[in-house]
Amino acid sequence: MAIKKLGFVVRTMPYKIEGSRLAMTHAIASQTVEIYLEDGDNVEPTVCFIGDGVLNCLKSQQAMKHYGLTSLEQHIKNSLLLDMNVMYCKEDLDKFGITENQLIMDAEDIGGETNAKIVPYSEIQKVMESVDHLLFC
Amino acid sequence: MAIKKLGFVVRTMPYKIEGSRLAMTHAIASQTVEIYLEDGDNVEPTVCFIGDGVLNCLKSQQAMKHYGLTSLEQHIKNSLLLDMNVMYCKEDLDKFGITENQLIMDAEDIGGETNAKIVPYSEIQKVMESVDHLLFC
Amino acid sequence: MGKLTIGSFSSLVGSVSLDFAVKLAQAAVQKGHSVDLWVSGNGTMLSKKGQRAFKDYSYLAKTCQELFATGKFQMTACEACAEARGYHKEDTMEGCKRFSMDWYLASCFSADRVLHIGGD
Amino acid sequence: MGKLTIGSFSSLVGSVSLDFAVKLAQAAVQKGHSVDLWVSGNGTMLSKKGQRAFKDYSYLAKTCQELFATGKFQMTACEACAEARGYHKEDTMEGCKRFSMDWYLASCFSADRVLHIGGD
Amino acid sequence: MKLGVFLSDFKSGNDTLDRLTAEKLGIILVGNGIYNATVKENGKASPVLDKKATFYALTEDLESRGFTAANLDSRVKAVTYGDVVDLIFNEYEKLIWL
Amino acid sequence: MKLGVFLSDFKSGNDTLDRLTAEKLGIILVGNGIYNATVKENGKASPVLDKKATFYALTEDLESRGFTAANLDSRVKAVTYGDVVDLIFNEYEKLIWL
Repeated sequence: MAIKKLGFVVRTMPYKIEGSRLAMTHAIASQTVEIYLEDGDNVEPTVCFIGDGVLNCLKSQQAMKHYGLTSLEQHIKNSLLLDMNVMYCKEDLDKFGITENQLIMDAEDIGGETNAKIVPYSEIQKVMESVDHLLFC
Repeated sequence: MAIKKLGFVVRTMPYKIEGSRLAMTHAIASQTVEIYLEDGDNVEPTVCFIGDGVLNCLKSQQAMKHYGLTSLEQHIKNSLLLDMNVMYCKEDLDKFGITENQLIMDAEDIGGETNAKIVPYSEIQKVMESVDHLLFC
Repeated sequence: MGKLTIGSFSSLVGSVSLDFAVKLAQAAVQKGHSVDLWVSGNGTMLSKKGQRAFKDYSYLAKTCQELFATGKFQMTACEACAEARGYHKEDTMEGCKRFSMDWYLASCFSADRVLHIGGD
Repeated sequence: MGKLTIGSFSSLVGSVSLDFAVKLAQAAVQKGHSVDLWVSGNGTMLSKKGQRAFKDYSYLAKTCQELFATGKFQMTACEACAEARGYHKEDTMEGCKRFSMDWYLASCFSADRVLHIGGD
Repeated sequence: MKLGVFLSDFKSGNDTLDRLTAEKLGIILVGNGIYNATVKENGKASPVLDKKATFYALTEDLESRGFTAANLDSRVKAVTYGDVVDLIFNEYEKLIWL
Repeated sequence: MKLGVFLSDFKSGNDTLDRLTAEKLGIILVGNGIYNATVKENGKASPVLDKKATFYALTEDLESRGFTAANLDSRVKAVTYGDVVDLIFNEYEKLIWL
């Protein structure tokens, strides 16, 4: 019986490359990983957005309307619906002047009960120290 | 009868993305473009290296030895063998402290007679003004 | 009405640059212009037939088919780039051509405007 | 001896990051370690069978085949990523598996070290 | 020359842009380039906008990233794909993608 | 933590690197990351090398780009793929690719 913690750290902007999208889809895939593992074993993902990566976390992304593409907004909401631990770096939001009301903070509209957290970088550093493996995207 | 001038401007570093490699292979493809054109019509490529792109122009690239991959050095030599106009931006070489003896200046070892030219940016600006189409890579 | 040649080296999915190229081609054709689209490097992935539509990936094959039907749009993939990636002639999307890189230069020759998307 | 899991989202040719992943896997296997390589996103192109060797493009298929033969190396491609790009099951390189993304997380679970190459 | 520059990135490409000169210069912000017109770093607008040029931003790419024309820096005009086609054929002769 | 960072780029990725802290930090320059150890801009070595860390550069990537170990900044040690495997398993516990 073991839980392995995986820390996804998103530092790239959305859409231009697939990094942030694949980070979310891989993190969400943790829901079904048990089929490959022994009873009681599991993985626990945390997703942190730092640097330019915080630009993934803005509300009202209309990528589906314009490009037929699931938005990063939808991915973040899906991960909140699954009660995943999602963190945004406060210093980077401040640097860009992005305020909480511009951000995807919850997934209430799809029935989610978990909120995203705005945390200082020091908290993200702690996540990096506590996880078993780091996956920077 | 017309000659159309194409200006390839390479600003990206070698190997990580294919930009500079494809610039060279497309420029070299001008050798066979006549099969698609009317008699007397042709294209004339010039290749300019600016910014980080000048890092493509260093001698002794051993990409074939290590990765089985034609080096950018070989591509530049091939283009000189075909008497193509190849220019390196002096200011950018100076910025990186790269001197002429570190650079691919000729293709004598494969029988080439044309040399690459180190020119101030103002000359490259003139090329950009004189060509019909610009292809930044 | 003019001729626009777009050259793209970008990857099929992930890089929205290729989506840009296809949407720009569509807008130009709608205004009566003709468009040549050259896909080279990882961009040759656009020419692969049998792409499945997922909401999580760009799906440009349908738009390309509609554009072919207008008669104002050509798409050509770099033959060597495709072969290197394991796409052979029979893997090519219907309507799309395959030629060597000189085709692109010839298209530039007769184009009124060239937009070359060089990055990844 | 340990287990290294490498995850790659990078493109087949053009980005030498995927060459890095394969050469690192080779060096690790030579030292007696075992390696899982997960190719996702554009990296799934590595798993395409029938890639032709050109001197102008990375040709990693041969090294992968040699690595499979050691019994210390697994390569798995993301199924959805491959389908989106028009690679179906029958297009997969011999020895390479296809699974959904949870396979990669399970491989990370049992890995001593994970190197995740996230960029393009 | 009449030069239309497509800027598709944020933060990178600026060194190339800095040096470009043209009698008539248009900068069309597309893809992640739209952040140059919508986001300030440490309260400062992107240095790209200080360039002497006419600025446009692609509406579809603005909206995909969570912005609208209302978020644009006042120096930048929102355009559609159709508008971009007209800019290409009517306003500029040479095009660059950065 | 004992953290091994693969830096695969030149100029980009530095903002992330700046903030990383670890009791034991190794920075392995690979791909275009090797320019951080071989090229000076305006006479100044890459700021990456000021980080408190142990630095390595991959010989194969150095040589592919026209350099040898002799061109390396004195703070950086040339390593092979085999050496990198040993660093991964023996020196560092967590790995990051930038």
